[in-house]
Amino acid sequence: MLELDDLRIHFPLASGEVVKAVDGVTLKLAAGETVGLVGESGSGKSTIGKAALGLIPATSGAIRAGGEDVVGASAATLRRLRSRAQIIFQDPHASLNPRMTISRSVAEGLILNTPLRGRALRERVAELLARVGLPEQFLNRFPHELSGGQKQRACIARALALDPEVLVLDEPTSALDVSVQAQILTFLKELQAARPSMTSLFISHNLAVVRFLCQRVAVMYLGRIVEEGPVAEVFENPRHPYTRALLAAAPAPEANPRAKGPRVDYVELTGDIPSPVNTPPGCAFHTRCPVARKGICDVDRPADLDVGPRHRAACHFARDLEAA
Amino acid sequence: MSRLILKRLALTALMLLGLAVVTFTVANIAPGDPARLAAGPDATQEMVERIRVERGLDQPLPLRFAYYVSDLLTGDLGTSVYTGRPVAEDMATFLPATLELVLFAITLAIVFGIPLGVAAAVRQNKASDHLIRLIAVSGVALPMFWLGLMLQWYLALELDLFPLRGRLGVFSDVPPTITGMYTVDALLAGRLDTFAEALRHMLLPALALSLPALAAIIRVNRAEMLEVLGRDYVVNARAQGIGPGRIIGAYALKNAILPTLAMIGLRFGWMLGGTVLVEGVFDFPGIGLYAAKAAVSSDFEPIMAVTLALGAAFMLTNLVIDLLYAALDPRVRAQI
Amino acid sequence: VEKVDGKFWMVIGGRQAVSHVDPGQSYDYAIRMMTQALYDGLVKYEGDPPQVKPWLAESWETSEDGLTWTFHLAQNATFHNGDPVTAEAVVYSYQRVLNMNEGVAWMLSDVLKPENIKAVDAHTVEFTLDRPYAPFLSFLPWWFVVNPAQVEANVVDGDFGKAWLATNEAGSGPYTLEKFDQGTAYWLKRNPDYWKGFPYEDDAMGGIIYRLIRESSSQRASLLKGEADLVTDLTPEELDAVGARNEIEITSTPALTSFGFKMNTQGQHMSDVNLRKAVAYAFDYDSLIKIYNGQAKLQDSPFTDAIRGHVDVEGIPRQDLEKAKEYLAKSAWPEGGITLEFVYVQGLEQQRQMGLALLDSLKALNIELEMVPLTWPNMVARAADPAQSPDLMCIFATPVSTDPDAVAIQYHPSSHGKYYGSHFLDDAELNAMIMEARSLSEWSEREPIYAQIQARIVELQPEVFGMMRNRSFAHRDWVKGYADSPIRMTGEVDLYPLHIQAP
Amino acid sequence: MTDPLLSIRGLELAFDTFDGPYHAIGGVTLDLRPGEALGLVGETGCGKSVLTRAAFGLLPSPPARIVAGSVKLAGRELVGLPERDLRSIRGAEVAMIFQDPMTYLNPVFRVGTQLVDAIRAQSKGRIRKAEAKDIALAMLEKVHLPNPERQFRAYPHELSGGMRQRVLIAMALAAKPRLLIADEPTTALDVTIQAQILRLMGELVEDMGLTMIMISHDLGVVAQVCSRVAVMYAGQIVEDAPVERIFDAPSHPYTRGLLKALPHPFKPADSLASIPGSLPDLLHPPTGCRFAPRCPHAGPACVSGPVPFADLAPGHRAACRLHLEGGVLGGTGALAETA
Amino acid sequence: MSDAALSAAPAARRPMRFRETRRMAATYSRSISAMLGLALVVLFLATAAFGPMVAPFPEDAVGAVNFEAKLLPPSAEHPFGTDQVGNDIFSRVLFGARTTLQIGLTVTGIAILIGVPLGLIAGMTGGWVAETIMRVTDIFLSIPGLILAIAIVGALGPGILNAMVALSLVWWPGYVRLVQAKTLSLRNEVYVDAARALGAGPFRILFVHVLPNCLSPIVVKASMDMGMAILGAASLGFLGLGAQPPFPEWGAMIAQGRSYLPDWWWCAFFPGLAIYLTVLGFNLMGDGLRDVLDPRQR
Ligand SMILES: Nc1ncnc2c1ncn2[C@@H]1O[C@H](COP(=O)(O)OP(=O)(O)OP(=O)(O)O)[C@@H](O)[C@H]1O
Ligand SMILES: Nc1ncnc2c1ncn2[C@@H]1O[C@H](COP(=O)(O)OP(=O)(O)OP(=O)(O)O)[C@@H](O)[C@H]1O
Ligand SMILES: [Mg+2]
Ligand SMILES: [Mg+2]
Ligand code: NI
Repeated sequence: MLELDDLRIHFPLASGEVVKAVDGVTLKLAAGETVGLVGESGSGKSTIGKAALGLIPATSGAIRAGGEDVVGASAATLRRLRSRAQIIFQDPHASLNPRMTISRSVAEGLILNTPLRGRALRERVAELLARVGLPEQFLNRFPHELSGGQKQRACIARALALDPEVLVLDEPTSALDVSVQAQILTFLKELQAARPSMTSLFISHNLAVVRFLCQRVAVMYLGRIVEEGPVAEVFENPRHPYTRALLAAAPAPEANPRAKGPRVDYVELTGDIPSPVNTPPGCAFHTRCPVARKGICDVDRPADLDVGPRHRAACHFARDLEAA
Repeated sequence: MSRLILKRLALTALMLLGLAVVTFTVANIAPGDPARLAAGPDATQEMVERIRVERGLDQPLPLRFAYYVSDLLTGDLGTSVYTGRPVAEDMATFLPATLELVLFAITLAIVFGIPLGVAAAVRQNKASDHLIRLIAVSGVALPMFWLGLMLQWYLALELDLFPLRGRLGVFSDVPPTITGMYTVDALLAGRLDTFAEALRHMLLPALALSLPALAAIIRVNRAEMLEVLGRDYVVNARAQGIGPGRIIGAYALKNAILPTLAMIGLRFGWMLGGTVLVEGVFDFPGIGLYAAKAAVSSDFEPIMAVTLALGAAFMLTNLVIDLLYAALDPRVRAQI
Repeated sequence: VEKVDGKFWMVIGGRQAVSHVDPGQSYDYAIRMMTQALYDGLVKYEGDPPQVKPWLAESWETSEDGLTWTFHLAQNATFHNGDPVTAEAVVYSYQRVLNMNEGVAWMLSDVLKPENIKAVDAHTVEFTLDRPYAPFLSFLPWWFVVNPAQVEANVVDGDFGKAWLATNEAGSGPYTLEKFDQGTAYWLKRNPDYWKGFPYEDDAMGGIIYRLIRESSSQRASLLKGEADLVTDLTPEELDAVGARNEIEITSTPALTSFGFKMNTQGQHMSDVNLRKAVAYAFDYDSLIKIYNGQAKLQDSPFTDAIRGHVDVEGIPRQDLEKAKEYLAKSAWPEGGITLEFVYVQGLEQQRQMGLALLDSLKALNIELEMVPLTWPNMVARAADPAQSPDLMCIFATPVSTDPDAVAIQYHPSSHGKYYGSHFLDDAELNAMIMEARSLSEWSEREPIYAQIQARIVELQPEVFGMMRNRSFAHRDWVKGYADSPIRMTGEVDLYPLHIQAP
Repeated sequence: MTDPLLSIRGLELAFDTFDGPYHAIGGVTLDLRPGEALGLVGETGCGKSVLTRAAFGLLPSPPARIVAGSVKLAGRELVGLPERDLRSIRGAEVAMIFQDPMTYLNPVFRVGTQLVDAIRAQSKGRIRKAEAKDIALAMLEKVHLPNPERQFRAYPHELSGGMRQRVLIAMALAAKPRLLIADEPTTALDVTIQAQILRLMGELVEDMGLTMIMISHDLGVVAQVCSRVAVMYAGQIVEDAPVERIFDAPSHPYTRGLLKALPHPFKPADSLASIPGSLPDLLHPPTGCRFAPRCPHAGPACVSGPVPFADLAPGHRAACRLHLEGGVLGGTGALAETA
Repeated sequence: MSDAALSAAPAARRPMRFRETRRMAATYSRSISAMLGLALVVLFLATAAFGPMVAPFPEDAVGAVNFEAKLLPPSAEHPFGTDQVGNDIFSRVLFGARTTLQIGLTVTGIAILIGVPLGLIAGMTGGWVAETIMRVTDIFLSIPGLILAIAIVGALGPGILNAMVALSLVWWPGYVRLVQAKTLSLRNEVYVDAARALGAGPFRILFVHVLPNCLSPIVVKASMDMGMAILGAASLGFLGLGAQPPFPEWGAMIAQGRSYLPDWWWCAFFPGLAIYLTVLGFNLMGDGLRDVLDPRQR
């Protein structure tokens, strides 16, 4: 349903340098699947999400969403795409026009893409909002009169208005409190059940949330996917040192943090993420990697290695790490 | 760094060319006949025609613009009908006076504006804050020519505290011209009395001229200080136990001064424009008075020259401001 | 006033900058005031009524046919650098101006060829005119003699020494140029060795500073504070106010200047003589006097009082609404209902007030007035073309000589295109009379013709004849020797006799 | 038992707003003994930051106003203390580090300058510049900042987020304060960096014997560093217990709800329980238990008046009527049924 | 769907929108200076509207002369005294309000009409069009406005119409800057991305999402600019380049009254006071509006 093929997205800067936000990403989402995309800040997750909807032009590669070719698409194709693929952003407050009522914002997509008007439109909007748990009384409120969770529900209603086949969720809960996050996550889970054919790309840096919601997960580092596979597989048996470090760092609500996961002995990382302007040569992770070897990792860009059923990792030593 | 300055200078030159287009267009929409104007009231028709040909006024407009620009580059700014002298000479006489006045005025505005702004911010909503803000709003709203007149008549004539007009007393010797700025020249010549006198002459016009800038500086500085004082790094500094003197005087001020600096640059330009009003009131022989007189005499070459000169001065000021910005703010410096 | 090295320096506060001090280039009152002090002419105007007095020339005679004029120069006259003033210098100076064809050249250029000026001997100059020209002598006071040696030494690229003479002098006059501080002050040092001496005994007079004070209120303040000793161009109210003070004297003498609202006799409205008359009878003339607080006198002829041959013309219009309406009824707009354009000099407060007075008066005729202030150069430009010249135009006109021809010629087509010719009057009868009168040299023959001319002009009503404004100056009481002459330009003062008596 | 280092008693604080007083803190009582690391958790806006700032006079007043209560640091009353005295306490005795390391360093001053300034201020000027620099460098070393000499001369924007947080920690600890308040020190950081910082803090607590309050809304973060956890809700502390008991025997319905709402990275669950409803309007705070409107067990008694704490175990107390009225719910009771 | 409890919203505060307006009004009215500004502006508008009706000597404002009554000091009959042609200054000041209002409205109006569309275009399009607009704007902004205005009036000839044209010509670049900057930042707002994802075209984004959110700063700037334009027009009038007689314009009245200082101080004093109070009013009001509409800005 959503396919990225060797996607590259580069942003030229005023100084003449180039930010390689996405640098050769291949990812295929089957219909009905929810795939998590995790990685540190700046690794290019949002850029992929926006590019999938044609909101950012791709530098090279291909994107197919809902059966449409997004890269280099005509205006008409893009318009068709709008009703097939939708996106929900991280900050619900910023993604609603402060001067529009909630119902007006939710109606936007319907006005633009359907002939619904007047009473019918109003009823449809009310129905949509009711479905995400916002009763009548919120219809004519302005965004700042709603709580964060309520706003995010409105955003979800807006995205669902057009019955999209593909839904990109860009950290939909990271601006929310845990209790509100739980509400939204629950709702999304129910949505999965209610609409089994909908494909979702779930962007997050919260591993726990990904584990809860996704069937598959892809781990990004500096514009590249370093590991990808079924959620349980990747969490229980990670094959890339970066994934391991990420899992080791994930705080778990446990009294004894040492007892949190099956694999506690992963090395924690030192140092900072390199700038995406001058990505290190070879494996982008080698500057922080505990197992990196000179002459290999800083020279050769690792290829994807299959390490299990539908499980791949881009590390020269992915197969060796299995034992660990 | 120097590459940046060069780039900016090139941009400034380009902007000046654009400005020349604007002024040239403005001057040539004038309904009058420039040859006729230049010839003077008693001139015969032949004299007018001769001047027309001499000045190339019979040529098509684009060609004339080309001539105008090439003349500009050789420093020939034309001749003023009103003073009968080459504009370049007039400018050389009047520009230093104006620069001196405006520099003095902006100094006044800065020296008083920043502390007042800080004081108002620190004492937010206290009586002194209200008083300072009243000064600030009035400064913007008072017509400076009117204020100048009132100051002149009250302080200079009624109370006889200041000289009425001009740059120096009648019998004071003009200091030997080096920069053309009397105060500077007087200091260079070691003549303190002349220096003091020149300063006294500038005080009232500078006061009238600086009030709007003072007001603007107070407002911006106050707002910035208020904002900065609420910033996290100030909270952190306080949490570290650093005293209010250092927090206000260094930690907050250095951050707040940056937007104020931009405002100062803007105001410097406006002040240059304001001299048109204030120099007339105080009969201060500068470029503003020159422009005002030229304007009421439809004397275009001086106006064009003044516009270009002020534009150039303004752009250079902004360049300096940007460099100051870089000097004060390491983030900006990093981008250079 | 200030004592510098034991001598008094007098400060004159004037409004007009001195753009240069070259007697050959353009002139205005400030330039003339300076050149008059730095240079000598063959003759000089003095007194009231103004008379042409011998100066460098001690005597002169005219040939029978009125074509040749011979001048005998004073023997003792010297330039400031010590060179004697010779006939050669006079020839050089006149030829320079005629060849440059700038400034005062227009006064003589159509009757005098440069090659017809000859030095007969060291102290005799001879001018041969192309045709008899009675007013010839009356123009000579504005022609000054420069030192050829100094000028020639400073000629650059055949510029007649213009650049150098702009800020330097090469004269023989009572003052030398001490300092030329453009836009601020101009210092004239008294030349104690002036060949003609001074009309006062006192040797304490050091010099005169002409200080630029651009606003009348500042001028007045400077006078009150003693920063200036003599000021020009005060408003009538200011004159009254300062005159009330003991330490200040004001002088107010009639000027040669005439004033009128020139009407465009070739324009859409004003070509109708009845409308012109209607406007002339509707105007409230007394307001002119009131505007000047009494320091003015109504004109009773197109010629002002100081012009030779002036007569009071009977029937010159005064306000009479009955008559105004009668004339209006005869015009093309018997009901009024038109708007006339009234152009005046921007910033001249009195002209603005006159405009308001006219506007008020014309309401009685149901005529509206659109007041348009223009800069002087723009006004001059509009006055050059009958199609553009406005219905009414405020014009002060100061003739450069007291000869009646200087005024009469303003109503002749040869003046069309000049600001004072903005009425575009073209009357065959009048034209003939003007041409005849200027070619005669006997005053007794000319006089009756000029009386007729004045009457004819009034009849044609090319303008609303206004008033003669007094020339008014205010000075501190220690300023002595002030002598006015109506011939001088608006703010011009004869510096020669001025001196200071120790306060 | 040792005397508490910090003792807060019945602290009430309100912000005067346009709509009336906003009761951000409603009667907080809390003791902190030397050497303890207390985690303060709760949802956004529950008053964690306000509580800690109010205690040391760091809130702008107006609008903030302490309505009642006392704050004692080592026996010394802080409420009502003039700003001068508070200043001498801040930095020297109580140090703070904050959430967003990006904004808590002054962008136009060098890191070193700010460190030296802080160290000298903390010593009340007794330390000379050169000495302060030595201390600063030593501290930077201690927080494992690579290449301290160079970073000392750097401007904040030249440092990464993690490095900046290390600088801030160094700044806070330079004067060896008795109490460190860390207000969400890792929220703005990436997980891998967060892990580094948390480890550093755990290390410092152990090595230096620090007493610390760490604010977070992430129970997982608190679990890694703290020995004791206080849960806040709507301006009040609802439960206060050793860290193991919070996870093993959560007693307040709110704490339980919070734990049920958290997904776990290694223990996949099919569903999460969320707490219905939303925060009470603190302009008009409910009388009695502030959680009552959202509580599945609330009865009429809950809203009738203030709820006192019930001691459930040594060092474990919760403010809920369920535990007062005979411990009906005891262990996991009613909430489990609804889950 | 899951929990009905989700819908338990915070106790609905009733008419939400109205409450917001009330809050703004209350915030505004709590500021003494903002209220003073409002009062001055209302007074000024009332003067412009009704001044001519209450003026004791209405004919004096349209060019009557009365030399008998010239330069009389303030009295009961002439509260502000009379001028050099015997006109009642009070009446002229009252009439002047209308001239002034006309100038302020025209200049600000034209500037907005030119500046806002250009700013929107520059902000929305990018590329050489935007570059050209911004460079031209920069050129205009690089000269002190008054000087350029003087040059333009000098060229066109003095007069109130030309003065308004000149001021409008130098005023618009400020709006281009403001709107362009605002548009650029709004264009990158997440909600604009959301609208694009829903298929909104550039025009819809412009008119539905960008323009309405630009309005507050425009309103604030316009209210400040009313004052500034009035000041600019008065300056031109003072230089003799603005309104011409018998039009009563405050700046020109000061210029004429200037020669009569200090003995006849009232000629220059009262028109100046009128300018001051009017401009002060608009500035204070603008400040107040900014605090209400645009609290984050200065
Ligand atoms: N319009 C742009 N111009 C230049 N650089 C950009 C632009 N948009 C994104 N980037 C850069 O691309 C990189 C990837 O950004 P992106 O927003 O995709 O990261 P992310 O993984 O979503 O991070 P986060 O977790 O913080 O949301 C970053 O370094 C960012 O600075
Ligand atoms: N200056 C202030 N004026 C009015 N209300 C304030 C002010 N500062 C904070 N508040 C309010 O006090 C309450 C508590 O805020 P506080 O910052 O302590 O929350 P927090 O628990 O630290 O939340 P977070 O996890 O988001 O940091 C909030 O509802 C906030 O809106
Ligand atoms: Mg992102
Ligand atoms: Mg907080
Ligand atoms: Ni909001």
